[in-house]
Amino acid sequence: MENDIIELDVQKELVSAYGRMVLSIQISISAGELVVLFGESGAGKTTLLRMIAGLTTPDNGTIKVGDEVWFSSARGINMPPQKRNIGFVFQDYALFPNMSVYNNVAYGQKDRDKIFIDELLQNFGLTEFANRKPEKLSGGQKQRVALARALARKPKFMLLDEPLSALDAGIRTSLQNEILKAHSISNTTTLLVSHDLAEVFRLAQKVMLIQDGKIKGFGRPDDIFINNQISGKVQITGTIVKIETQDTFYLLTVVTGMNQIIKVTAFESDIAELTEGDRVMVFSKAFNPLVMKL
Amino acid sequence: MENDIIELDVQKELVSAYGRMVLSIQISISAGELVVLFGESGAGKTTLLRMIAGLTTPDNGTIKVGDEVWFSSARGINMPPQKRNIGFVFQDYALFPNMSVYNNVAYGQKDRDKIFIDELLQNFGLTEFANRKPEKLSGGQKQRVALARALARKPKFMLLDEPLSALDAGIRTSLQNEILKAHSISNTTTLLVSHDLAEVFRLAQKVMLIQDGKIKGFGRPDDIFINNQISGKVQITGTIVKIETQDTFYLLTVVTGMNQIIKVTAFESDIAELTEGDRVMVFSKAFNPLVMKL
Amino acid sequence: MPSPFIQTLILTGKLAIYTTSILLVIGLPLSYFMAYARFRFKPVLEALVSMPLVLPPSVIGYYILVAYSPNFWFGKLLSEWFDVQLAFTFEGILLASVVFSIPFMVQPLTNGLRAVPVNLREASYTLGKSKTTTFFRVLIPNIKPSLITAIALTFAHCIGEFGIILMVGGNMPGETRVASIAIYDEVQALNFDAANQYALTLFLTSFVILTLIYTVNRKSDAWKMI
Amino acid sequence: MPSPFIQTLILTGKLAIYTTSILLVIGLPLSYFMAYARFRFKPVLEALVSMPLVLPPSVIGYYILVAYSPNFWFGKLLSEWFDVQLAFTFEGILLASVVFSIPFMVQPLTNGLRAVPVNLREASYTLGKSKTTTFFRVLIPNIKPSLITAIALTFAHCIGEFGIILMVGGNMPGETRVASIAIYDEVQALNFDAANQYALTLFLTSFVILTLIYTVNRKSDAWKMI
Amino acid sequence: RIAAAADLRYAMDEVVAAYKTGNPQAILEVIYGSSGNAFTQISNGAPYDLFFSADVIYPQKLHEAGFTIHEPVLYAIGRIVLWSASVDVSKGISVLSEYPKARIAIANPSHAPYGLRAEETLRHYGVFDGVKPRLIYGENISQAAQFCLTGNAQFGIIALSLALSPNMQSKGSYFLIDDVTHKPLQQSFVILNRAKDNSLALTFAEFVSSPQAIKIFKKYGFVCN
Ligand SMILES: Nc1ncnc2c1ncn2[C@@H]1O[C@H](COP(=O)(O)OP(=O)(O)OP(=O)(O)O)[C@@H](O)[C@H]1O
Ligand SMILES: Nc1ncnc2c1ncn2[C@@H]1O[C@H](COP(=O)(O)OP(=O)(O)OP(=O)(O)O)[C@@H](O)[C@H]1O
Ligand SMILES: [Mg+2]
Ligand SMILES: [Mg+2]
Repeated sequence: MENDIIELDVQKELVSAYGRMVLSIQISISAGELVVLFGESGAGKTTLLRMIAGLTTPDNGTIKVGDEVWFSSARGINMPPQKRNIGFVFQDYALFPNMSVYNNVAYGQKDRDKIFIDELLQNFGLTEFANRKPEKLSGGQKQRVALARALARKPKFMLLDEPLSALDAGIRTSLQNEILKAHSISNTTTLLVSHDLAEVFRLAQKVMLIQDGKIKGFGRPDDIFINNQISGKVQITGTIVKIETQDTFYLLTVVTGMNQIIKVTAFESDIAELTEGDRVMVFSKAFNPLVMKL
Repeated sequence: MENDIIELDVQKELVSAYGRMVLSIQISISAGELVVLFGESGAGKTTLLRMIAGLTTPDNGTIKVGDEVWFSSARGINMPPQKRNIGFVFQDYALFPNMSVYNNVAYGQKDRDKIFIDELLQNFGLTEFANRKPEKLSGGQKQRVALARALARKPKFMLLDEPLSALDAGIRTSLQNEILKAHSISNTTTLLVSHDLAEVFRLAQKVMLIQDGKIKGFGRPDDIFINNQISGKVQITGTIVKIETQDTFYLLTVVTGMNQIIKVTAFESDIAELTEGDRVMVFSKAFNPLVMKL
Repeated sequence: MPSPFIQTLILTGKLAIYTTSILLVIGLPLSYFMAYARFRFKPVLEALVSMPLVLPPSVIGYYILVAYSPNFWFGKLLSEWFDVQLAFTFEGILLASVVFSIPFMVQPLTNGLRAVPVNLREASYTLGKSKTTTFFRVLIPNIKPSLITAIALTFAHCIGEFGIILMVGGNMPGETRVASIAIYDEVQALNFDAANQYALTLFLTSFVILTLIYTVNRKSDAWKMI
Repeated sequence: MPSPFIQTLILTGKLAIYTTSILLVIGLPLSYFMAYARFRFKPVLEALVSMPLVLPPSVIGYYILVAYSPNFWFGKLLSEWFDVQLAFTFEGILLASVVFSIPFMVQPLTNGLRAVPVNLREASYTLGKSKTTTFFRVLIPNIKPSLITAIALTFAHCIGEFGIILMVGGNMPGETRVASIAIYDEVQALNFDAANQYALTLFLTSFVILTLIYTVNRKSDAWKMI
Repeated sequence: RIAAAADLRYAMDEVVAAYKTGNPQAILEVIYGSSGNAFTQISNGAPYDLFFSADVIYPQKLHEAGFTIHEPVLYAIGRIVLWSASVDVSKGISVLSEYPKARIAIANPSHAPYGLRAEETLRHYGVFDGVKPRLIYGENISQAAQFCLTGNAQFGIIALSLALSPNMQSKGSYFLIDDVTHKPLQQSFVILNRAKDNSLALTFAEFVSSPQAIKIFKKYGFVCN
């Protein structure tokens, strides 16, 4: 439903890298929102999704979706996962080994909609593999099947645990579009785990920053990241991959982020302490770049 | 041995997204080199590593390491994986469910070296989990155990299949350092699969570009990528995440790659066809950035 | 009327097929329960299910015989309420055979179900499928080797079952005289040729059936978790 | 000298323990072979291994008896070369019991091994471990439920084994008179009290042992593939 | 339907055949087994009309428990023999001591009448304690015969009726044991309650004591009077 606000208030004790850690989350998520969970390995992201899905039982707390109570330790309610109308992409895929790719994707549908499945397979670059068993797929192909399987059901609530981590930039972008499309068409409330900041900006309406089991920030991505990290100027971190000598100056090649390569000129004095492989910040006080649509 | 050149010449038939595909690789890798395999999902990266490890048998060809023949279809030689003195990190981890984290890591060592293992666990942020069964670890923690397990054995030849894909930027950088350290200390020949271009630049001495089962490029990362993509000027692709109006102009926030945020000023005319979420290229004809070592 | 030889073989096959079918229906839910339910006395239930193996068949047969007799409440109930007497009838040996082949069906199935990775079940639940659907569409297809072992063991055991049937069935031609009893009879009569003939037929038929079953099974050999 | 009752029970326990131990040693490599080897006639081997279930124990017993006899090459060989006669000795019933309990050990183990994800083996190989090390340190610990089922079934089946031992053993007190034979004896002699006493002791002891085994097993319930 | 002791197998088949020549439409089904088994089954309601036991005790017990319509009737007396496939036994029991390692198969004396008689004979000759460790017990007399036939036991003390059966006759030699050395093997039968109104069962019971039937029993080594 459009106004099914999701209210989470859950606690669970876990062990983190620094000893015991209590995962404790209180938050409301508006219906139809796309929230990206961002946080260190072991912060509790998967556990949070599993609690929402009903696969892990919180030590105590409540989970409410609109008027429905999915979980309440006080009232002894724990709705089983199959009733929760969710889609879940597992970090380790969990494909059914006995079914072909097609049947894996079709499995969750209530009314078989062949056209939609064919379209999904097409968009996911899986058409050729429709009749294969998952065993014979590459890592990235498995991940795509897992995502397609969750989308095929058109659930009201999507829980995606690093659904794109095994994919290269090209297919990743196109699947990000699929997620956005699915989200906007049916207004599915979506929680997605990602480690990739660009992905966060590309997908998230809201970001939930999780650290050591607690929410450290919740809001629009630029509020969460930009205001913290950037103060109006361009500041780019990267690695020097090449230092070339020109007539009177040096030309540095700096690689930043995923695919970004910047050439920077530098003078003898700047270069003194730099060698290839150094991590550097590239910044500019007077910078007037232009943008061009791709 | 220092001069164990690895000579690969293998063929294997597979099914790709576009129908039948022959994975066909001819290459020599010098001893002690760190080569990153880069290519689309389904290109054949995992299969290539598996063939080198002896887990998948090529249809035909030879694999020679120095004077040793590991595989030769002509001569009927196929050395079993346990003889090949390799380390392998599986894309899906393949941790032993019956052993604690400590025992998983220690399993491969011939002579138990407790100090080294403790050090590894420490550097990998796993000390707290030493006595846990892998079942109770988060995805990223499992991946770290898998990498630590392969390193613990100090093999002569490392095969790493996306060993860092499930990790956030912070721990990722520190594990990249661990891989580099392991590589430089014992001069291990290393083949690593990665989807992350920054990682490629950070780690690779050589890049092997694989596309549809064929090598499309092999060389230093800047030769492979930079010369193709950049022509001397700064060119950064990214996504507009925010458009703010200032007095007479607009301020665009563009996110690029992993962690890079750039503010760009633009005028009414520039902005006409741009909206938030658009992919853009940021470039500058006159750009004089400065670098600062981090 | 077919020859006694054929009649005996048909009876044997009928008993084995009926027992296996009935046990499949009972065994699947029971194994599911044993594999996944968590309660304190589960080891006790598991031990109970294995009990038919521990007691010698002739002894079990004796106790069943007593239970069937009209002097015992169970037999009395049956004969008074339903006018059924189980001893020395096909239904009687079928019931005995079902009860005492339980471990052969349930043990392999339970083990198979336990070995299915938890997250396959979880994935099915998150796709909105009930436990029943998950059972038939995800679990069963993924334990095919165990299922086939269970069927093969149960079937084979029924064919070989002897002590119980001898006691409860009493060697009635066409009714309870299955091949194992017939062979025993012939051996007792020192008719070794007839015994060999039965044994050989039994051996060959079972051998062929089992080989076929295992050939089908072959495709679902070792599997990777995805 | 202990009472015949105790003596019989000790003998029964000894037979069950010896058989189980021997079968463990034989069954582990055999199951490994059956689980992973790929050859054309594997279904035939699998069917062969199940054969002892198909033939009635009394029949098998009879054929073993023939095989043990000095008129047959096997018995002749043993008696001429080693001066050993197997019929009516503990060693004789032990051998028979080992041969005909094979399916109980091998079937669960084979299934268990098949269910272990391939990449665990592969991971162990890439860590430089031999097949043997991999078997004992990776495979066996990960099929603990199957291993325990195999041991429990074999053990229980030995305790209940009757037809073969009746045929081959000749009911010698202290040598081949195990509990199942003793019970049968007492029932035949119409000593129902003594029979009940044996049956009850057997039942309770086995029940306790199996419950213990399954309690230990409990911890290694369902597991996730990592 | 007739339940009959295992040692009667050949004799009874012939008696039934003889009866059928006089009464072609009669349907008689004989089921052989150990007397003990038959007893247990009849006590628990097995659908038999007549029970031919190898002794008198089981029929007597059935009678006492009210399963029969009359007292047990003696129909034959069994004889035992020393039998061997490999050794000449014409010297009688004394050969047992010539082969000090050879095993001797008898039926289980704890419940098989033939076993008990064999034990009595051995005691009579004073060799019982000496041969006791070499005794092999068959579940019934037929199994004891199997032990000898397969050669696993060199000697056996078995029923004469079995020694005369086509399967054993040609395979070894026997020595008839004097019937004063043991108590008589009184084989009795009873008509069970179920046969009360079954004229076929009653007439067959009469036929068993007819000269024609006695002749057959005698042919198989039973003593009848
Ligand atoms: N066992 C198999 N049998 C046949 N084809 C296979 C098998 N495993 C993988 N393939 C196919 O071979 C191709 C290459 O697979 P591979 O796993 O090597 O890809 P990859 O480059 O590692 O991809 P990814 O980045 O997605 O992991 C894929 O199209 C895949 O479907
Ligand atoms: N079954 C479990 N029992 C107890 N602790 C667990 C269990 N599963 C995970 N944990 C611990 O809880 C913490 C959070 O795990 P979780 O899987 O939620 O992390 P995550 O944020 O998803 O990390 P990653 O990015 O590495 O996948 C980790 O420290 C982990 O070791
Ligand atoms: Mg996680
Ligand atoms: Mg791969």
